[in-house]
Amino acid sequence: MSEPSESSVRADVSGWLESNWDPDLGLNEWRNKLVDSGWGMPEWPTDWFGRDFSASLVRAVEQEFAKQGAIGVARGGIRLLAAATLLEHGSTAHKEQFLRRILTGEDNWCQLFSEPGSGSDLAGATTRADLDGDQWVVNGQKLWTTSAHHANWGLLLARTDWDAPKHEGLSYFVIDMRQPGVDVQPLAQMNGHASFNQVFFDDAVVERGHLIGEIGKGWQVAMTTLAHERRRADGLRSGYSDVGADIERVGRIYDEEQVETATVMEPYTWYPQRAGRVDLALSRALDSGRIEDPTVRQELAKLLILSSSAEWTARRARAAQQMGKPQGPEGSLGKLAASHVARAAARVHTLISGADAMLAGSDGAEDGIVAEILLSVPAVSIAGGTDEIQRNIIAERVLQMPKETRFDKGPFRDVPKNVSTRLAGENE
Amino acid sequence: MSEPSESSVRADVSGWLESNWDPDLGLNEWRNKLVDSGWGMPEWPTDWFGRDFSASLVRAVEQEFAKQGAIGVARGGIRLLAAATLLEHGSTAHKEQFLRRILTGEDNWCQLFSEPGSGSDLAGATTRADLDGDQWVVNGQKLWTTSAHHANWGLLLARTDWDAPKHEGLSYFVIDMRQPGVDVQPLAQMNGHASFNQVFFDDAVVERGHLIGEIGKGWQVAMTTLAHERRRADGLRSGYSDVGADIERVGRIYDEEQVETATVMEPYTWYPQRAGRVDLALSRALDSGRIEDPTVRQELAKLLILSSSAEWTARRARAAQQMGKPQGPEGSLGKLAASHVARAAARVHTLISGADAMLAGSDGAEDGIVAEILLSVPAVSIAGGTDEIQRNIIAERVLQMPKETRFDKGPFRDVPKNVSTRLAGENE
Amino acid sequence: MVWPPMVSAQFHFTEEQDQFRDMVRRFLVDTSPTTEVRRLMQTDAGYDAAVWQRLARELGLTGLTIEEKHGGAGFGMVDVCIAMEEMGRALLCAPFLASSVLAAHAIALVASEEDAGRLLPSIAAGEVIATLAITEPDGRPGVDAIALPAERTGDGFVLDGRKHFVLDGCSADVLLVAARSPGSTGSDGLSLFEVAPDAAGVTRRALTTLDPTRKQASIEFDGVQARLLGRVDEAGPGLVRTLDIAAIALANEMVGGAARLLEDTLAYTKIRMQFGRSIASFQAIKHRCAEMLLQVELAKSAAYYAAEAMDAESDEATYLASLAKAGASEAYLHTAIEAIQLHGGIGFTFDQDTHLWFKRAKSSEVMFGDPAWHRERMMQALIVKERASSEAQMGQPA
Amino acid sequence: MVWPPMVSAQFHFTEEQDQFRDMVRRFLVDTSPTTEVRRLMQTDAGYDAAVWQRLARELGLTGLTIEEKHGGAGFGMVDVCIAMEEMGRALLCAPFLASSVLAAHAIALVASEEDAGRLLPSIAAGEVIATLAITEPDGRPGVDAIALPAERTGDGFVLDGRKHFVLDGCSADVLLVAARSPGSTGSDGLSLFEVAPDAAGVTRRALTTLDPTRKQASIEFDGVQARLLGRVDEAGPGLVRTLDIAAIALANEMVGGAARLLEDTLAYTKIRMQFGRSIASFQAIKHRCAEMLLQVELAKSAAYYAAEAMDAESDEATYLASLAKAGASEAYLHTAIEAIQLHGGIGFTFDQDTHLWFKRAKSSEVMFGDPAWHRERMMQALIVKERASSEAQMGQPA
Repeated sequence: MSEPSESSVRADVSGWLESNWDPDLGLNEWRNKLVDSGWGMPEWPTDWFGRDFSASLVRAVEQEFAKQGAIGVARGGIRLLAAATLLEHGSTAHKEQFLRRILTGEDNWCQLFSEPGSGSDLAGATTRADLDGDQWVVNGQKLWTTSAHHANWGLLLARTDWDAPKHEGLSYFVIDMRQPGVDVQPLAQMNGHASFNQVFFDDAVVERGHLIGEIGKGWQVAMTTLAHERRRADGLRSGYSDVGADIERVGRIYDEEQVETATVMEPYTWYPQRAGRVDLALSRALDSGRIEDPTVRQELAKLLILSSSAEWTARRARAAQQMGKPQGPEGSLGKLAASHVARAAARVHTLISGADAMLAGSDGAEDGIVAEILLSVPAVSIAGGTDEIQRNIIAERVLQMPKETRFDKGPFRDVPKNVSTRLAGENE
Repeated sequence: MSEPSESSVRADVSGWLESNWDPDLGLNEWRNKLVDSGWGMPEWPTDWFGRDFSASLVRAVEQEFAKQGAIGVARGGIRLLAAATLLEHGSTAHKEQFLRRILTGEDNWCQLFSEPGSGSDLAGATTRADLDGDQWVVNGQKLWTTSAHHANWGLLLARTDWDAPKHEGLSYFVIDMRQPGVDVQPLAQMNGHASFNQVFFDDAVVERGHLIGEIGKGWQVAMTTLAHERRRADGLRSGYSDVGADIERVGRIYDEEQVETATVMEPYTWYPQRAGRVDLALSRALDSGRIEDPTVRQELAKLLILSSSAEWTARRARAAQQMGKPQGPEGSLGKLAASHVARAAARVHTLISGADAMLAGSDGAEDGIVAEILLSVPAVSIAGGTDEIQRNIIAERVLQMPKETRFDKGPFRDVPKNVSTRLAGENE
Repeated sequence: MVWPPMVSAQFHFTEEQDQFRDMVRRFLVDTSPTTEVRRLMQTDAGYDAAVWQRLARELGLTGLTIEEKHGGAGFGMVDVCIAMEEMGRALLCAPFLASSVLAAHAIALVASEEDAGRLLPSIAAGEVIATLAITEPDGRPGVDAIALPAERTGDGFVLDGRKHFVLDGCSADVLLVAARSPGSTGSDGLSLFEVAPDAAGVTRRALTTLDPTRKQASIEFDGVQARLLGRVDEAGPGLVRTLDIAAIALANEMVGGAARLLEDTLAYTKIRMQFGRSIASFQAIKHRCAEMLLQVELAKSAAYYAAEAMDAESDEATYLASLAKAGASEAYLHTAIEAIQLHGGIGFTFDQDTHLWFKRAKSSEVMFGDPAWHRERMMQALIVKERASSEAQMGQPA
Repeated sequence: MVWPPMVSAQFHFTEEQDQFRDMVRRFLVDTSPTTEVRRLMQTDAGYDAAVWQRLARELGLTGLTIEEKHGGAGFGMVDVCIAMEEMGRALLCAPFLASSVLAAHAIALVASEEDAGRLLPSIAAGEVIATLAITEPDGRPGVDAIALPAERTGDGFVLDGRKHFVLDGCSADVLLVAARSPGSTGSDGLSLFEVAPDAAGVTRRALTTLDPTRKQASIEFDGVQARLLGRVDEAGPGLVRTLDIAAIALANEMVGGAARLLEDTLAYTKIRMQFGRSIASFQAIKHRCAEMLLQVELAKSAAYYAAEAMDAESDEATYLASLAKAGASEAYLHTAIEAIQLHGGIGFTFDQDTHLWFKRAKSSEVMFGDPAWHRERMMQALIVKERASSEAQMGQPA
């Protein structure tokens, strides 16, 4: 069956919106309509709330939504990674249970992969799931779990076989986060924020049917989740960001959406600061008069060269992607470039600040934002894959240099691993 | 037998010098006297031209020589490494044949360890020595051989067993450099100098008796040579450098010594430039007026901080050594620090030069010395053990971090190795 | 100013441009292997006349940006930069930068239509090699540093003084000389003159260059009669633009050289065995190569972007020219240093090719202004712009 | 100047100094574990009075360099620096830098013998905590930046203005305030005053600091009656020397912190397993640790050397103070950044201790002048010296 034409799709969706879209609806009511209509997730299969559309048609649909200021399905957090994973590896029962409420925003999800003992080495997870009668009993600890305190469901990677090699002893589950055996604790960061949680499992249970994929094949399922995560990070959803910019966003549904967005975005409030705030560096140098110092000009110029070049490199990567050209090396470099930019920005902010760099809070420059920059910058080169991992990836995948020798091939039981760190909040 | 007192030694040696030292003697005649007297190499065993003196008595002897301006035994090149190796591993016949002419300066030596295919990995040598009747037949190629064109004897590390593990298949020989099968070719460097040679062996022969140590134990013998080389590099032979500075050095023997020194030092003429000439950076900035540029001042200051700190670190290491304190980490860092200094110096010289950095020879700044700095600096971080090897050594020996996994343990025949590079001058 | 400045850039090459690049690369692989580079760098002229003719006839490179009416191809800056990048990869020894970039643009931007019609066709055809003499013995970059006086004598001009660092100055057939009316400063009072190299009072001397693959000359003008090109005292803006174009072209040449060095170094580390394994398998080497790639790709992005900005006649062209030049200088030198280092001792020998690019990198680093000068220049451009924009905002009704 | 400047330095510590270091280290291991650091950094005073008393009585640290006649130990700068290095390792929260270094030296170098006899014994005994207020809200380092006016009124002086960045300014019992006679500039016209914190017109406010382990205050002086210490207008040289001493002391504190961070990071990389091996076995990590060691040891050498130069009353002390401070700042920050990085995500948590040193490193980097300022200052000292020496040479008969 050939795809419909873009113009017919545009006509269909705008017609449907004209009949159905109403800013005074409740968010949940509207989204249920949307899910039923297939316009909310047109790239999804027709069996599951979608229309099996190609990317270009999806863009057309999104543009029509934007033109009318219509709100789409819920997208915040990791819900769409969960959905993509369930679509690929879940049973019909899983899809029936979870997909709709993912799109309506009624359910919130979190991703339970990372552990204190396995940072860069996700497959080294030691949280265990043991089958006991009709349920899996989970014990262990996860870390770096964004929004775990808002989630009612978690995507859990846990070890079910200790005698298999590392990657073959893991299984993948959906776990109910609102049960006594699950304890979510915020994790304070050195910059004073707490964007992540620790999650402790103490005889927590997963019902037998909530295994996703096969026992021992959890790593493959997790790879699906991670691939979608990477795609999201690389992807460019703009290109029509100015469409519908003149729509006045008034109505009950916008207010409800704003609350939802605020909750989802709360862990990320300090992210502009961790990126180094290059924008502020220039204006601070000008406003403070520090621009008169030739050393400040030299260092600022270095920063601007670096950050502009990084931005243009990202644009080159996107342009190539949009033209369907093969991915050049420029695509893999963004994360590493961001670390360099952030560190250089911190240096320049310090140089501009002088003694003021010793101050924070309301005493600090720019009402404490500069202090937050200085204390947040170290996160860029760690979070989401350390610089070391990025360099490995670039060397091995882009430059085709030899892979590191593996030291973790035998039964996982025998692989050297970290003694689990037991922090406050856990009862053994 | 207890050692004589320092004062009696001083009296003895100064008395002997008063009777024997004469600047109008020929260099060779004087050195033969010196060798027979035991005053030329007092740290050597009494059986072999020495007096078995401790380091402090040796220093006293040297000071008395310096006071009278008396010339010592030949020390240039690698002759003393050869002698130390022969003293430890050579037979009586070897010592009789070689030691005297080492000290008189009549024989010149070179060290044939490095190869094109085994740079940082000396034990990976593939030059072969095969026993054929009463002689060893040598084929292969050595590289980075200083003064090979002046040498009549060479210390040769060659492979005699290809089925043994890498370090166990090597043997150590003394080879006659003046034979048809040995071809010495100067090796041009990117800076225009030629401090080293390539040496090609094409059915060159070593007489059977010139094996040093046992067959297959060549690596252990080479370690002796290398240990003495390192000691010489670390050692501080000054502390009395001002003694005898006012002696007028006039006489036939001084002229002969000057010729000897010039020959030995010839490969090293560009070494001050490869070190970066920090001294010149400061004076050039002042003389050219570039010091008025705040950026030049900043960069120059960074260079001075680095180079002074490196110098003081070296002094700390020497002070600890002289006090008999355990070696601190500062001792291992000199080579690595020198690379940083040299690179920073090249940057500063470029900054001071501006467009003049494009010129060389008589058109170049400081009559071409600056161009020589810019083109010689890359040598510092490579020669005598690359920065990478230094960092490995510091990490593993000083910081006690785990050693690299070995990939070259089996029979050498099976170890992946470089195809020998065949350059001009070799006939297969 | 929007940050970072965004001209209407493509951020990619067109299919035609990709084909053009392929063509140039194939040609240079054939005609400029390092054996040829080594041969030519020993010669006085420093280039192969036959290859130059082929560049002109087969590829049309010599007149790449010269207008079609003057016999050129009428291409843009992006195309010049593609050519320069490929020439940087191949380390081509040829007067392209001097004649087809510097001189051709100076004429197009400064000279009268009549003079352009007289001079450009033979440059485009590769029959005449021209060069531009700007920098003087003090080595200071930029047009402000031009001090050589042009004295008006009756109906003509007389030049007295010395130009230094003149690219291909000894082999050029036409010398374009930037000179100053006595008493003027800055970019005012500058004029461009044409001088025949065999004119009375001209003495040319080859400079000994650190990079033997690019020839430079010192030229003395001793009461030399010179022919004015364009209007007297009004060459300043055209010369500034010419130097911006040259800086962008050079930046692209540099990223080409850097990319080639990285490729060659990667290839070497993969085959070079130490301790029973390829040195490319050592993590420290891998991580440094990853950083080299990052430096090279960042510098490429800036060099490409600046070329697009120049084609778009962007206000930011000066800013971006300096940004691209400073970025490429640091990236190229870093890559060259690392390339030698990762080749080990072999990399320091004359026989191994890395030093050829190292010397080009070192020399290009300071040509047309060193990185610190370009950083200062980009900041001055930015400050002027920022102050103008904040004044404009204050002047506007809220 | 001989290059690098060489004072009559030992380049090693004496046996007594080694013992002194051991004693301080043992004491601080007991009294300043990070649990204590975390407890104290949450308090207003920022130090433990009982530990301070023990520092005074058991170790005699509070009066370490105060002359014996004033109740101190009469030790030299090298000993202060040993103590500071150990305090930096342990991240001791205490007013040692404020009271025993800044204030004690300012009094010794500026005040009259009588005032010194009155003030120093209680500082030496740890009974009184004094501090020195120099820097003002604009944050500019050095004595030239002192602007706060001291107006003579009859028989006394009145201060009006604000001091910022006053170390332990809220908990100090005695405030020493550097002020300027109206109309003076540079290091002329400076005087040192004693002010009681509860004097009329004094308002103290704790500043919110990036590094919570070191407290700072902003102090307003509103028509405050102040007691002159030493001669009016002549405090300049003593204050310069005090700041040099403080910079050297801080440099030594910094290298202590850096060395500790390196040790802790090494220990962590050795036990931390990833991919079935300790991360210390990854070559990229090994090489970075080797570079960290190099940075730390180089900075140590400069910090030690500057301390010896100060004890030797070397002419180069100012030059060396700035050199040591700039070097230590860069090394400490680099080490702290690398330490967090090599701890991975754990290193960014509040629970893990690395950030405590990171914040100290960041704050110390700019305290008493940032690295760029100190580099400029050392170059100015060097230029003055070089010019004097070349003039002296020219004046000499050949």
